[in-house]
Amino acid sequence: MNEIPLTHILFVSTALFFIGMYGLFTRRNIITMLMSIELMLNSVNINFVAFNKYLFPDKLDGLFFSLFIITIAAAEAAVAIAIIINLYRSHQSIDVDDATEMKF
Amino acid sequence: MSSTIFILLRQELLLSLLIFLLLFIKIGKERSNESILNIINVLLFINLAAGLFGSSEGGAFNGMFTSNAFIVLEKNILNLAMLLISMQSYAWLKNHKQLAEFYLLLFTSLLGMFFMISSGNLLMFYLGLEMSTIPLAAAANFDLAKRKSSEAAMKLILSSAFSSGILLMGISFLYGTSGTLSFDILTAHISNNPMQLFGFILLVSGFAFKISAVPFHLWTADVYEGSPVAVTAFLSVVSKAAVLFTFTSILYKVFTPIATLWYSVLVVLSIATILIGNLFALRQDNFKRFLAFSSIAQVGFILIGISGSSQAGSASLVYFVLIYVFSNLAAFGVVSVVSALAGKENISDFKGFYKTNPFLSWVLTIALFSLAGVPPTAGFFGKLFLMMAGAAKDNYGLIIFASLNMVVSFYYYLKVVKAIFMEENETPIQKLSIPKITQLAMYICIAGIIITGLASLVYDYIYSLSIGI
Amino acid sequence: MNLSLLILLPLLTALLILMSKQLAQIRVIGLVGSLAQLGTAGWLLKLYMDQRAAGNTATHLFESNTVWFKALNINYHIGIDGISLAMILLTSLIVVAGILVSWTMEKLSKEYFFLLVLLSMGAYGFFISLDLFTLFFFLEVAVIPKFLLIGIWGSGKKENSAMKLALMLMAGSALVFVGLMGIYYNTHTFDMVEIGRMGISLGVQKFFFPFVFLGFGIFAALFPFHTWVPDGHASAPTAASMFLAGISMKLGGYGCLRMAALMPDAAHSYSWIIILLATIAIIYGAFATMMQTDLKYINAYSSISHCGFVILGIGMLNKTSINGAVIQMVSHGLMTALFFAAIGMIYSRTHTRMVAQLGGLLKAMPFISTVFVIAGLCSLGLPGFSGFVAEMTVFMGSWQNPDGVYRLATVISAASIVVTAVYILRATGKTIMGPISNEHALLPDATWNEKLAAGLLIVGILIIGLAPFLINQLIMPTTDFLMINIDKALTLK
Amino acid sequence: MSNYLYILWIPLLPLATFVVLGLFGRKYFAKTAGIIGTASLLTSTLLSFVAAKQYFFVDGKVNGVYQRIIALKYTWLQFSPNVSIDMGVIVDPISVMMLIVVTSVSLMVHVFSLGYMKGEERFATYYAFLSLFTFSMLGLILSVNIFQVYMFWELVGVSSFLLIGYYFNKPSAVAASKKAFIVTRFADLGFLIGILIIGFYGGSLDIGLLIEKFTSVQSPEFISITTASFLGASMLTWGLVLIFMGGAGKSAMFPLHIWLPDAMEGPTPVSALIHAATMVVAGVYLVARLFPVFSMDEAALTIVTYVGAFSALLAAVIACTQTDIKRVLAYSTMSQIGYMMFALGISKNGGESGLGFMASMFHLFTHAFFKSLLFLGAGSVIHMVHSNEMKDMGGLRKLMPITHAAFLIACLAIAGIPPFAGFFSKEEILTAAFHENKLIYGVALFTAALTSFYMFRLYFNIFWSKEAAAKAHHHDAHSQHNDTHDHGEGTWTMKLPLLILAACAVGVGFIPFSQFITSDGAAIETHIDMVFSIAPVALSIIAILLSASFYKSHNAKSDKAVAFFGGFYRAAYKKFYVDELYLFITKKIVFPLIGQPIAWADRNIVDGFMLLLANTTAKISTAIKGLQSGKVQNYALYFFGGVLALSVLFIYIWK
Repeated sequence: MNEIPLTHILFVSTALFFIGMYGLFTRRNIITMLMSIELMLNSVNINFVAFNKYLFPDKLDGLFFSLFIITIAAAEAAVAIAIIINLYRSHQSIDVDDATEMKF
Repeated sequence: MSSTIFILLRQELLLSLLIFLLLFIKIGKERSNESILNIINVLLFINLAAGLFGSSEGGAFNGMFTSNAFIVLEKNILNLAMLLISMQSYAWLKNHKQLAEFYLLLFTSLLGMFFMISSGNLLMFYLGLEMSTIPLAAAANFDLAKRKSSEAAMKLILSSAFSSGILLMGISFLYGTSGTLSFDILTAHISNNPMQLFGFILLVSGFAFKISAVPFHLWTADVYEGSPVAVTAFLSVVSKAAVLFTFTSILYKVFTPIATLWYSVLVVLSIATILIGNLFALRQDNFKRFLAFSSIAQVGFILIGISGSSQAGSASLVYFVLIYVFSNLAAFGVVSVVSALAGKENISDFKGFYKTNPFLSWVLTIALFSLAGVPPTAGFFGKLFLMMAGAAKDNYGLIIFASLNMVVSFYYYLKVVKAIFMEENETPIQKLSIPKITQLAMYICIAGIIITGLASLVYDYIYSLSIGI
Repeated sequence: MNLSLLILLPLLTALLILMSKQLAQIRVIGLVGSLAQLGTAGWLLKLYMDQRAAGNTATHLFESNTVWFKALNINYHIGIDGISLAMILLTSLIVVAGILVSWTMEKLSKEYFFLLVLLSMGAYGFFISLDLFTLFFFLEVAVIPKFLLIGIWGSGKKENSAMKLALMLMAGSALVFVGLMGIYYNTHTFDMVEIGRMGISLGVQKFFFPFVFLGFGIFAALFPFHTWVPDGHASAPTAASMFLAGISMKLGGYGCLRMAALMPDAAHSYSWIIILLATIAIIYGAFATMMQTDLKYINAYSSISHCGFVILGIGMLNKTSINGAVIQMVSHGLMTALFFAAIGMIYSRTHTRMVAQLGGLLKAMPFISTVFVIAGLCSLGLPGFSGFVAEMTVFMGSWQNPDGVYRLATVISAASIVVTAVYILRATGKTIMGPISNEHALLPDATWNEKLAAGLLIVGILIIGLAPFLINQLIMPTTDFLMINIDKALTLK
Repeated sequence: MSNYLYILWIPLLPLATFVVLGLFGRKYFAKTAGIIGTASLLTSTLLSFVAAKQYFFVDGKVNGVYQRIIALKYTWLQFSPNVSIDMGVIVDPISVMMLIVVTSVSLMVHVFSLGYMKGEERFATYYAFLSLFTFSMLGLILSVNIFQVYMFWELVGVSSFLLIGYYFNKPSAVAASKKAFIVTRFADLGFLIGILIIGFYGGSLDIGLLIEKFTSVQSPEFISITTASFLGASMLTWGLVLIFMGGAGKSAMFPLHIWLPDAMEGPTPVSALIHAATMVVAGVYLVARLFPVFSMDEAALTIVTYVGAFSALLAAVIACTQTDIKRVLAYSTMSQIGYMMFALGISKNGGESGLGFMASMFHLFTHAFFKSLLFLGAGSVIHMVHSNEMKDMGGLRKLMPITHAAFLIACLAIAGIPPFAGFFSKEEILTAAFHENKLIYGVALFTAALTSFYMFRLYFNIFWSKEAAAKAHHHDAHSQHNDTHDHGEGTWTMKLPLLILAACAVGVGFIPFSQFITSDGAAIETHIDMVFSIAPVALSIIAILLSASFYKSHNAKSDKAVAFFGGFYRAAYKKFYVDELYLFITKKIVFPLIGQPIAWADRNIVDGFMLLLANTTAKISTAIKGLQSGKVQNYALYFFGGVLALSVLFIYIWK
C-alpha cells in the first residue's frame, strides 16, 4: 500500500484548524465553541504526529508533545465546563451573546 | 542526581510545598481566616526570602529547565508581587470562605509561570504557560455569585484556549521545520523559511495575547473588570510580567537570527498598543477597566524597550516591571481596599476622596504619578530607560510618537488625581479603616516607588545580570 | 561648598512641613527654610565672587560629578556659573516672598507649603545641574506641584487651567526628551560640559535643536505655545502665580539659552525663526494685554510679552543680547512676582480682579497701590528699575546685528514699550487712581508679611535697576565664555 | 582744571529729599515737608550759583573759549567693551545755565507751593514728587552720556506723570497724566531708536566722543553713518530726526503737542515748573546738547526749523481763542519753545553764524523766568477765584495789586517790549532769522504780534473788563469766607516768588549773554540794532492796543472779530482737531482693529487649536469604542485579524 504524502495530512490538519476556528467564530453556544477549540488543538496534534512520523522519526518529541496537548486540553475543558456551568447559574443561558455585559 | 537540582529548583519546590501545605490546611481542622492569612503571608515572605539567597546557574532535565541569576531575579520579583497582592487582599479575604482555594489557584499559576520562565524547551514552555493560565481562569470566576465574574472567566478561558491553539500551531510549525523543541538547538535552525516564519508569527501572536498587546488585547479589559480585584492585580502584574520575561528571553535567545524581522513586529505592536490603550483609557470610569487599558499602554512602552534588543533593553524591561509591580500594586491595593470596604470601583466615586482618606489618596496619587512617569517617582526612570533602550535603534519617529503619547497618558492619570483632590462629591467614600498588613504593603510599595528610581544601584544590579542579544 | 545643599534644604523643609501639625508651625518652618535658602544663595554668591576675584576662570564653580546610573552614563553632575547663580538668587528671593504672601493660607496649608517648597527644589536642581538627564529630571519635578497648586487652591475654572498647564508643559518636556535622546545617542553622554567640549555634528543639531528649543520654549511661553500662561496664572493662587511666572517660566528661558549654547550652529541657522516668534510674542502679547480686563490676565499676557524679550535676546546670539536675556529673566521674575503679589493683596481684600470694579485704591491702601505702581513702572521699563536695564541691554544687543530683518524685529519689539505704557497706565489709572467706590473705601492696607514680601522683591528690582554693573559683573564672564564657544562654532563654518 | 565734583550735590540733595519724604513723609513730615524740600533746594540753588560763578568767571574759560569739562564719569552699565551707559556730570555753558534756571525756578515754585498747597492731604507726597522732578531734570542737564539723557528723560516724564495726576481721584487729571506720559513715551520710542542708530555707528554713547567723531568729516564713523542710508535719507539724518522726535515730544512740538494743554490739570505751581520753565525746554536742550552733530546734517536742522516755526505759529493762533487761562499760557509756552527750536534750526555751528544758537539759549533763559512768573501769577489768581475760566474773572487788579503788577511785567516781557527780558532774546532770534531765512523771519514776526495780542487779551480779561468784577468780588468774598488766614492774594510765600521773578523778568535781559553761551564757547559780539527792532516792537504795541480795545472793557468788538474769522476761529478754538485725530486713531483704529482682533485670536484660534487637539482625541476615542464589543467571538476574530496583519507585515518586509 502506498505512502500518503505529508502534505495531504498537513492539508487535513489545516482544514481542521480552520474549521475549528470557523466554529469558534460562528457558533453561539459556548459548549460548541469549546468543541471547536478542541478541533483546533487536535489539528495541532495531527501536525505534531505527522511531522514526527514523516520528518523526524528517530525522536519522539512530537508524539510526546501531542500527548501533553491532549492532557492539557482535558484540563482546560474541565475548567471551562465548570465556568460555563457557573455562567449558566448566573445568566440562565450558555449563549455567548447573553454574556456581553462588559464592553467598550 | 546530585543535590544541586534542589538548589536549582528551590523556588519551585518551595512553592509546591506551599501548595501542599495549603491542601493540608484545607482538609485540616477549621481555622479562622485571619490566622490562615497570617500564616500564608509569613510563608510567602519566607518564599520570597529563600529566593534571594544562593544564586544558581545551570540546567536540569537535560536542558528542559534552565536557571541563572537573572531568571532567579525575575522569579523573585514575581514572588514579591505575590506577597504584596496577598497582603493587600487581606480585607477582601478576611471573611471569604474559600480563601485556601484562592491561594491554591494563584500559587499553581505562579508555579506554572516559574516553569515557563526557566523553560529551555518549547514543551516545557507550553506546559508552564497553560499551568499559569488555566488556574487563573478559575480564579477569575472566584466571586461565584457575581455575573460579571463568570462572564470574565468565560471570556478568559475561551480566548486563552483559542490563543493557545494558535500558539500550538506555531510551535508545531517550528517543530516541523526544525525537528527540535529545545531552544538551544532551535536557534541553529532559525532561517527565513516561510513556514517557520509563519510559525513564529503564530507564536508571537500567542505571546501578544498574553501580554495583551493590540490587537490581541480585547479580553483584557473585560476580564480585569469582571474578576475580583486581587485576581485583576495578579493578572495585570504577575502573569503579564512572567510572559514578558519569557517573551524577551525567547526573542533574545532563540530568534536572534531574525532579529530585524521581529524588531519591526515589535515596533508595529508597540505603536498600536500605546495608541489604542491610551485612546481607550481616556474614556473609562470603572477603575479596574481604566487600569486595564492604562496597563495595555504600559505594555506598549515595554515593547519599545524590548525592541532595543540590547542588554539595556532586557535590563530596562525587568527594571520597569519591578517598578510596575510597586506602582500598579499600590494602585490596585487602594482599589481593592476601597472595593472591599466601600464596595465602590468607579473613578467618579473617588471624587473628594482626599477629604476622607488622605493616606489612601496619597498612595494612589503617587502610584498614578509613577505609572504616568513623573519624577521623582520610579516610573519616570522606568519609562525613560525603556525609551532610551528603544532609541538606541535610531528610530526617532517611534520615540516622538511614544513621548507624545506619554502626554495623553498624563491626561487620564491626572484626571484621577483631579477627581481625588479637586472635585466635590456629595456622597464621598467614608473614612476607611485599613488592615495593618495592607497598610504595610502600601508603605512597601511607596518605598519601592521612591527608592527603586532614585537609588541607581537597583538598576545597576539588574543591568549587571541582564543579557542582550 | 556643596551645591547639593540647595536641593537638600528644600527637601528637609518639605519633610519637616509634612511632620508638623498646625498652620503656625508649618508656615514658620516654611519661612525659616526659605530664609535658609536665601541665606545659602547669598553665601554662594559671596563664595562665587571671591573665587572669581581670586582668578578662578573655570566655567563652572563648585562642580561635583558623581556617577548616578553607571550603565547609561548618567551622572549627577552639578556646578554653577554666573547665569545659573543669578537664577538661583532669583528663585530663593521669590520663594521667601511667596511663603510670606501665603502666610494666611488656611485651606490644606500643609500640602500647600509642601508643594511650594517642592517646586522650589525642582527649580534649584534644574539650575545647578550640568547633566542633561538631571536637568530634565528636575524640569519635570517642577511641573506636577504646579498642577496641584493651581487645581486645588486656584480660583475660577481652575481644573481646566491646571490640566492645560500640566499637559502643555508635559508636551514641552516630551519634546525636550526627544531632543535629549538625539543628543545622547550621538554623543553617548548627557554631560553638557563634555558635549560642549566635543560639539555635536551639524546634521544632528539641525534635526534635534527644534525639539529641545520648542520644548523649553513652551515653558518660556514661546508664541504659539503660550496659551497655558494666561489661564494658568489667572487661576493660580497668589504664591503659585508668583512661582509660575517668577521661577518656572525661567526654567524655559534658561533651558533655551543652554540649548542654544549647546547647539550654536543650529541656533544660528534657525535664529530668524526664533526671532520671528519672539517678536510676534512681544508685540502680540502687548496688544493682547491691552484688551484684558482682569488684573491677573493683564499681568499674564504682559509676561508673554516680556518673556519674548528673553527669547529675542537668545535668538540674536550675541554677547550683549544674551546678557540682556539673562537680566531680563531675573528682572521679569522679580517684577512679575511683585505684580502678582500686589494683585493678590488687592484681590484678597476687594475679592475682585476686574479692572472695571476697582478704582482709587490709592486712597484706601496706599502701600499696596504704591507696590502696584512700582511693579507697573518697572514693567514699562522705567529707568531705576530692573526692567529698563534688561530691555535696553536686549535692544542694544539685538541692534548689533546689521541685518535689516533683525533691525526691523528690534524696532518692533522696541515699539512694544509704548503699548506697555498704554496698558500699564490704563490698569493703574483705573484701579489705583480715579474715584474709589464706597465698599472699598475702608479696606485695610498691607499686613507686615505682605509688606516684607513686597519690600524684598522691590529691593531686588532696585538693586538691578540702580546698580546694574553688579549683576553684569556676575553674568558677563559667563556670557563671554558662552560666546567664545558660539563664535568658535560659527566661525568654523 | 579745578574740581567741580561738588556739582554732584545739586541733583543729589533733591534726590535725598525725595527718598526721605517718599518713605516717611506721610507719617513724620506731614506738615514740615515743604520746609525740608525748600531748604534742601535752596542749598542746591546756592551751589549752582557758586558753580556758575566759578565756571563763567573763574576757570571755565581757557584762552577765550569755554571748555566742556567732564567733572565725573562712572561706567554704569557696560554693553560691550566700548559701548556703555556712563553716569556723569558735564560742565559747560549750557549745562551751567540750565542749572541756574532749573534750581532757581524750582526754588520759586517750592516757596510758592508752601502757600498754594497748604492743607493738602498729600502735602508731603507733593514735595517728594517735586524733589524727584527736580532731581531728574538736573540729572538730565548734567548728562555726559546720551543714554544717561534718555534715562533722566524718562524719569522726568514719570515725575511729570505723577504730578499731573496728583489729584488722582479726579478722572480728568488721571486722563491728562496718562495722555502726557503715553504721548511723550511714543516720542521717546523715536529717541531710543535714534540713540540705537547713533550709538551703533558712533561706536559709543558718550556725547563728547560722539560729537568728536561726527564733527570730523574724515572720521570712519562719520563716513559710515553718512554713506549708510535708508529710504533715501542718510542714517545720520534718521538718527538725528528720531532723537529730535523725542525732543519734540517733551517740548510739545507739533504734532506731539497735544498733551501739554491737558497737562494743566496738575497743580498750577507744577505747571509753572514743569510745563513752562524746565521740562518742556528739555527738547531744546537736547538739540542744543547735540548741536554740533545736528549742524553737520542740513536736513535734520531744516526739519527742526520748520517744525519749530510751525508750532510757534499754530500755538499762537490757538492761544488767541482759548478761554482757560492756563491753557492759553500752555499754548504760549508751546509757541515760545517753537521760537527756540527754529532759532536752533537756522543756526550754524560756531562763530557769528552761531547767533541762532545763542539766541535760542538766551530766549530759553529769559522765557523760563517770565513764563514761570505768568504761571505763578495765574496760580494765585486761580487760588483766589477757584476757577480757570476767563469769564469768572475780571477787574482783579485792585484786589491783588502785586499779582497784577507782576503779571503785567511778565506780559510785557513776553510781548517783547523793551526793556523787559523778552525783548532782548526775541530780538536776537529775529535777527538770526532775518539773516538766515526770510520766511521764518516773517512767521516769527507775525507770531510775535499774535503773542502780545493774546497775552494782553489774557491780561485784560483777568484784571480789567469791569463787568465780571462783581462776580469776582463774590468769589473773593467766598474765598475770604472759607480761608480766613490770608486775604485774596495769599500768603507772603506766594507773593515773594512773584516779586523775585518779576525782578528777573525785568533784569535778566541785560545779561551780556553772548559773552557766555555760544555754540562753540567762544564769545561773540551782539548789538541791539534800533532800526531793526522798530518793526517787531511796533507790531507788538499795535497788537497790545488792539487787544486793549477788544478786552479792556467788555464790548462787542471781540465778538465781531470772532464772527469775522468764523470757521477759522472755531477750528482754532477746537485746536484744529488734532486731539480728535489722535482719539480717532487710538479709539477707532488701534483698539478695535489691532487690540481686539489679537485678543480674540488668542482665545479662539491659538488656544482654540490646542483645544481642538484635545477634543479630536476624545472624539476618536469615542469613535473607536465599538472595537471593544464585549462579544468574545469578535475578540477572537480581531485576534485572527492581528495574526493576518502580522503575516502581511512579514511578507512585506521578508526578502
